[in-house]
Amino acid sequence: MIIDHPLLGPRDVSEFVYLGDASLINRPDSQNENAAKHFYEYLYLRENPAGEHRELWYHEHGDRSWLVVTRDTLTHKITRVELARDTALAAGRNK
Amino acid sequence: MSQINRISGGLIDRDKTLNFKFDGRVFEGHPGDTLASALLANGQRLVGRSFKYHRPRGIVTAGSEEPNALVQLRRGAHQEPNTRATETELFEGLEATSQNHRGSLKYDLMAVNDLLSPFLTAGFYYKTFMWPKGFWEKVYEPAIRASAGLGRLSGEPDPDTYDKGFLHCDILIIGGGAAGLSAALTAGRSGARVILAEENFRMGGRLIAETLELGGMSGTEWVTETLAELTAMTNLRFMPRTTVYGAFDHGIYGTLERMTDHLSSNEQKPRQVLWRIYSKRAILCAGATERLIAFGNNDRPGVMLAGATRAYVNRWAVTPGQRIAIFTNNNDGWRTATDLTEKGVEVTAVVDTRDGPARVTPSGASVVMGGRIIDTKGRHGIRSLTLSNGQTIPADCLAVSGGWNPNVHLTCHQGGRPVWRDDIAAFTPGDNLPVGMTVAGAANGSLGLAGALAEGGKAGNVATQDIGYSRSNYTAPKTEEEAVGISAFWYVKESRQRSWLDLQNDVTIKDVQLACQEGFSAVEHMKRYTTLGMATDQGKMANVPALAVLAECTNKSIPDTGTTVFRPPYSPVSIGAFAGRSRGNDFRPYRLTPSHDWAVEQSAVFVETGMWLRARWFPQPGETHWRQHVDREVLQTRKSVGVCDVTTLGKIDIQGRDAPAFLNSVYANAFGKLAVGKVRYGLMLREDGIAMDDGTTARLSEKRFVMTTTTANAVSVFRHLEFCRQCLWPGMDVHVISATEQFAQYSVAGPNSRRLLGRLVDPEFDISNEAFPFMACAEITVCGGTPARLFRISFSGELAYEIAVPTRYGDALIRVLIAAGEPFDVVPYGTEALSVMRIEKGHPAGGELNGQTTAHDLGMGRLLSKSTDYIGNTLRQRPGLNFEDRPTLMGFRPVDRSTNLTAGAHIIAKGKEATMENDEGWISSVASSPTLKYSIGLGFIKRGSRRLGDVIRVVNPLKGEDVEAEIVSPHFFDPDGERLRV
Amino acid sequence: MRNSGFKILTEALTGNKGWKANWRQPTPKSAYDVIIVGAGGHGLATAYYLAKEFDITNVAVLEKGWIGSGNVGRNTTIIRSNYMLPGNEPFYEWSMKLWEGLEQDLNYNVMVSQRGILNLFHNDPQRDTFIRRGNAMRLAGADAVLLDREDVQKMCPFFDFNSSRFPIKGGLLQPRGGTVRHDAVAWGYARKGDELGVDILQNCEVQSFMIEGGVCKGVETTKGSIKAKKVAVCVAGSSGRVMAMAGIRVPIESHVMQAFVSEALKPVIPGVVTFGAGHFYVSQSDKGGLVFGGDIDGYNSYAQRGNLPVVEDVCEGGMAIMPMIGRARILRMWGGTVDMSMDGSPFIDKTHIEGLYFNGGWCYGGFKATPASGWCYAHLLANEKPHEVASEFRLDRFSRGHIIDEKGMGAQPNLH
Amino acid sequence: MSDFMLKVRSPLDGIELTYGDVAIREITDRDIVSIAIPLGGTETLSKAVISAYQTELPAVGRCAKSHVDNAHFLGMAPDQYFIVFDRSGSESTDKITSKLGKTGYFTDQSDSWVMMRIGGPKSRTALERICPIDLHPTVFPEESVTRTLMEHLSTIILSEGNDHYLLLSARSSAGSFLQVLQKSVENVL
Repeated sequence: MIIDHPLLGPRDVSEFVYLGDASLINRPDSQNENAAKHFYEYLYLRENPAGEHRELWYHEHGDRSWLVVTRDTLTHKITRVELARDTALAAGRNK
Repeated sequence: MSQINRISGGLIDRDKTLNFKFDGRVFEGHPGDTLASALLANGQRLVGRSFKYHRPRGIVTAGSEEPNALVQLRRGAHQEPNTRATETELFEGLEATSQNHRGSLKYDLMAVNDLLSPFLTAGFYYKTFMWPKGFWEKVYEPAIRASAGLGRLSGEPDPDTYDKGFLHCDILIIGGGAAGLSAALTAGRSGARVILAEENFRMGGRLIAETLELGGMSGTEWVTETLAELTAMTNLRFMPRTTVYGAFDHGIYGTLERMTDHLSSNEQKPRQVLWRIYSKRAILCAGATERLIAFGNNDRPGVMLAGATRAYVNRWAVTPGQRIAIFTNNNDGWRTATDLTEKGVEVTAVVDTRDGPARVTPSGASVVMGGRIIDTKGRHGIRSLTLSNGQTIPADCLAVSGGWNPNVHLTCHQGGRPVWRDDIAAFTPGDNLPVGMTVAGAANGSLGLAGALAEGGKAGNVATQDIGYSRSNYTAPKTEEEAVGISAFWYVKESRQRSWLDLQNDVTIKDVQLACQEGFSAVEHMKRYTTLGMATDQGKMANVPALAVLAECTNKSIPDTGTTVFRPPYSPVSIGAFAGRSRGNDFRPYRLTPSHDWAVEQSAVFVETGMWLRARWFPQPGETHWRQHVDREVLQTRKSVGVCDVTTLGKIDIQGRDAPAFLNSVYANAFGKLAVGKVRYGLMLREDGIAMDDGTTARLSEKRFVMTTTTANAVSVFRHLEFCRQCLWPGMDVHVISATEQFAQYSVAGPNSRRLLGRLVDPEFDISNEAFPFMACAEITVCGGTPARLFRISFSGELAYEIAVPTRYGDALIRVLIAAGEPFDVVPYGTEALSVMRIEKGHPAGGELNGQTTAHDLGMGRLLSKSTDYIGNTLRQRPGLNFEDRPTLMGFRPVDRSTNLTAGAHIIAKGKEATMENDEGWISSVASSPTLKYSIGLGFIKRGSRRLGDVIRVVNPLKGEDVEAEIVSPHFFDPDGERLRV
Repeated sequence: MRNSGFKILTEALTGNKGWKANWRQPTPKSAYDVIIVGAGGHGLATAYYLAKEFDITNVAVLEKGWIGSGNVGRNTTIIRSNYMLPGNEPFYEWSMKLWEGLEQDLNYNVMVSQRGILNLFHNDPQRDTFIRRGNAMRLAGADAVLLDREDVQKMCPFFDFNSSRFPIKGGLLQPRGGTVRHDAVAWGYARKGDELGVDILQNCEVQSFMIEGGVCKGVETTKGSIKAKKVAVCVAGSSGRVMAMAGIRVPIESHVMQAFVSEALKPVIPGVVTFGAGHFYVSQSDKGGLVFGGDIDGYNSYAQRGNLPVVEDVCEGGMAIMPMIGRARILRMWGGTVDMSMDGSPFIDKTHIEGLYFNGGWCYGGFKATPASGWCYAHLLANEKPHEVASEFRLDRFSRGHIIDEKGMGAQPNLH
Repeated sequence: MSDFMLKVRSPLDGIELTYGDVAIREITDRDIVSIAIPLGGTETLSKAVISAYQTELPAVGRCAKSHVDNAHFLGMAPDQYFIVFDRSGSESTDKITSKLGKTGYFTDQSDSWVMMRIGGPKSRTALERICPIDLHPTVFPEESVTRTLMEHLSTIILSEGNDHYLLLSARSSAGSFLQVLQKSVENVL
């Protein structure tokens, strides 16, 4: 596979390390009264679609960026690649 | 007589003669020959034995689809099993032997299997060999295994080397035949970066195997002219002897280039190179593969594909026989007759399954329209054929044309399913092709030359325009088009003899019918039950006829019965090529510590820890056992001072305004208030609450920390920190960068460590106990101004320091430390002594931080930060991680001090049976403590902390050990840490 | 129809005309006591044990394609019970015991071949972990032997003992481990289940579950609606997709696992061998092919195909320990979808929907579990409570914190 | 004053090798400092760089050159640069601090890497065997820089133009990296 890095262009998948479902960005608030449930769902009940999947990849042998890659798990077609930091900021995770 | 079947013409170099050996006999051939063409030239028809029945077999094809002519190539450690004679380029001194026989090739003792064939039907083994129980493994299976397999591995390491590489192009053209060359012309003329890969050693495909004319030239002339233009292009890379074996995601093609396989000696150069080709577009011009018609005893040596016959005659100037008959269901058979006649080879008969008039009548030949061959005669090679009308035809070679299968293999590698075309009775590429791929020529079902030339040229133009190049001029040369005119005909029903579908695996029509009868009527069931298509040729010839037989059994059409999809590789690829250089010592890189050269000088013994090589111990003259090295290193360190290279620990430079907050969140214990100039132990959890890693983190300034990690987790912790920084808390001003390699770091431990360091540290820095107490850190200079970092931390339990200098001084520093330590009898110590001392101190390491233990399990519950949120804080509180019975870390020592504990042993209560129900824990690390003079262990035991002083059994059924041991504090040595603070 | 040597003999002499279809091709009934979704090894085994051990024969096994078309049809055929944790080891050891009697039980030779499985170790910490594991096996009644370097050298002289980057220090051997002819397992269970009255419905894809008031009452299929008192899902590889139809999220990711087979070679490898410093395991089939694999590709995928980095990594591992295979060629590579659970261990459990049961999450180790998984699932379906050796395979274990994590990798499926 | 002196050693002791027209040479006289941009501090840093080095900070994947200390700024990541410059007497980070003040977080990386230069007509052909990056001049022109994976080693590659490349690989595995390079050249000669 090739991941089209938003800053570096197309790069072989062997430069990357996979983590999984991009919703791992959305770490729950531990102060919430249902924190235990939220953390359980956050960590264990991940998206696993047969189709478009937003997922986290780390460019370990590249620029060390975490990326959010939108990839179809049936065809492996990649339609979008973003810097995870931007995604996280857009999701309001600025502290 | 030599080369009795050699005829005129051909693309061989008759000026040079090459000697080669087959089964010990010496033969001659010429450059340009394959092993197969040279064997045929010498009249050698019998070349191998089939897999199951050990039937005599000859050469059937002229390409990579060959099912029969598999030989053991070369000798000794270079021997290469299952090598296709049809693909093997002849070289001087080539040695080949035939495979799969006991006794000689001609008189194979295993041929008895053929007589037993009524019992050895498809799937017979599932129905028997079950009685008496236990006989399968002791009697039947070993017997079956003994006869398994075709070729033989040498059993020695492969002496050749392999390499890999990466190529990038706009357009990859797969196949250098008529379509591929035409595509290369248009693609190349546009200026795009083009790669043309051809499996054969000679470009041209069928053009150099046929006598077709194009543009007023012979095929060979046109190929030569075209190559002249193409080779002049700097934007085009030619790759003959190169098989594109797989289509992978996003335009990546797996490709094998055979670099030196065709040479007598490779002169130390890689034998093969495995390329990963990154392409924007690919044009598949892989041609087509001919198939047989099944009839009685159609597997005898001498039965050959008609197209292969022509290739041998035209390209290699070899006739496969002196009297050749032809069996066809399409016009190709007739072309064979014409070519043979033109070369003066006797054609004894043309048998066409179609009705209608004969197309030509070669002189002396019988022509039978609507004819059927029902049997062949000749044990080691055919002598005659029998027709359904009773006629017997003499022939020592039978050229069979059952139609052509487009080579759609690569179109299937990403889920594409071929579609059936009745007009050519074959599967052609479906939709769902690999992204960026188009197919042209015979591979696309355009079996004629004109179609191939036109489609190839067009495909090149379309692809270049697609990616932004301009169209180039191209007019396909004129050629005489001839329709295939196939009338599907799969097998001769009238045959009473066994009719082969899969020649290598010995699958016959009856096997397929029996599979169907037994309910294995799904294509995949049939294939798996009969093993059809699973031989080294992957059913390139057999799959479609078998599908036709199955369709008949199930009363369905071929497309309704199923299709046949292909998986990589297109043709088999050596495992060595996939491994490339990564074998032996080059399997993975070595990481060497800064003191490595020095340690080698000291005759240190090394140990692999991840990629690192670390000194394990430093033997001294007179010592005969490793325990002596380790005991000495430990005792001397505890007595005076020892030095150990600890560079391999991960070091991460952490800077930023929010660095304290960041550390507070990634560590389970509090870090926010760590003072500048201080170090603290840190425990990091995973989000699931399990301990992830530990280490110390020092605060060098307000905004700067340096974290250490374990050697094993340096990379994963760094990745985790980047995740936290970029994904979880992107609003924090914090940066991390690895500094593992930047510093050479040595532990200096023992009562004299301060005195030793005092000889190095520049005088303006006060390292007295008062000025530089336990857990202090500072940036200092040593040896007259060399910058260094000093940490007063201890893994050994002694007064100890870690000193770090930029790695360029690392080699010098170890030498200086040893020199400066001379008055104190300083000892270098290795990882083993390090481990003994940490176990004596009860510090957890890999055996304890194994990804399954919590802070509580490790006895560090009290360390956990109470006020803040940190990774793992929520889920660590789950009941399953906190129930009373969870094993916790304790120390163990044998009641009988002369006995030893074993890491990995389990803990059972006294008087209880050693079963899993009674299992109370395990020993995770052990050491023979030279300090305490007995064996000690760390381990996990249920309700550990409340069982201090209890005696339990440490059992090790693997070694038959059962030792009584006392549960003690894990801090065996200096439990109050007095030695640390002096 | 009993298989026997005599039967083969008489059939051979009469043109093999008397062999019958191994299973019927029934039309679906309108209702069954139990519907099993998925006719793979586990599903067919479940049906067989339901009928044989629990006298529940009004059973249908629904398969969207042909039986055995899932992971039982594409795996590296290894059986072993070399686990460490109490939640796992007794289960896998029991599975091993069932394998050992399976041929006689099914009257079908699935070629259980206990030639041993050898896990190599290359350093002391690895050895200690293997000792812990080997002892856990022995405590659970399984067999395990610790080999030193010399023992390994005797057994596999062709390993690279001299120039290897990570020298072989020894190995943990389970002599009873080995291989089984994988397709035959599906066929053997199907044949015998069919004989006991189980309906095997091929080309019958489940399209939805009939769930009314929190109770599952049957399934809608491409062959119409079929009612059932109990619906048992057993579709490893598609678990997420199928359970989503019931509105249930399972703690599973779908990953691609590749495997490889070489051209047929004369026998060289004694049993199953695994490399301890990389990703490679290998055995040799009865036909002579080296059957090998390594790690999963590592990203979510249902595409049933893998990519080159893993192919190369696996072959590097192979060449690292046995450089004699350099000139052997890979004949075929394929990728299957595997259920990777969050701790590397499976599930056999009820769901919160009454009448709906779940079996899945086998990661890449489902094949060896086939007999015990079938038995334990049948036990759960018949008795409404888990079998004692499968009592930890609960869907709620993550929320409770009762993780069964053999490798200590945590909630990261691609690392198990 | 200490009785001991610490001598400097470069990772490969300054090795120089020539194979036909391909040359491999270790560079030992350059320092490397990582510059991380404080959150929100891009502009401040950028200005400081312009004033001290008379050059603009490059984009990720590009290199910007300055005549001051013969410095090369390498765009390594969205918030990180490497500055590679001629070694002088002073400590590398002190040197950068003296130029840029506290406008960035500086980390000395001089000893973290082995720095190699490979040059000559066949150097790209040799790198084809190990480097997955397309090094064709139209794709990876002079002053392109990136990190990638070569034979299991994370390696930074900078195009110096005209079939010359600068390679940075981890110092601890410098010996293995040298072998990788040598083998690549030998295999294509």
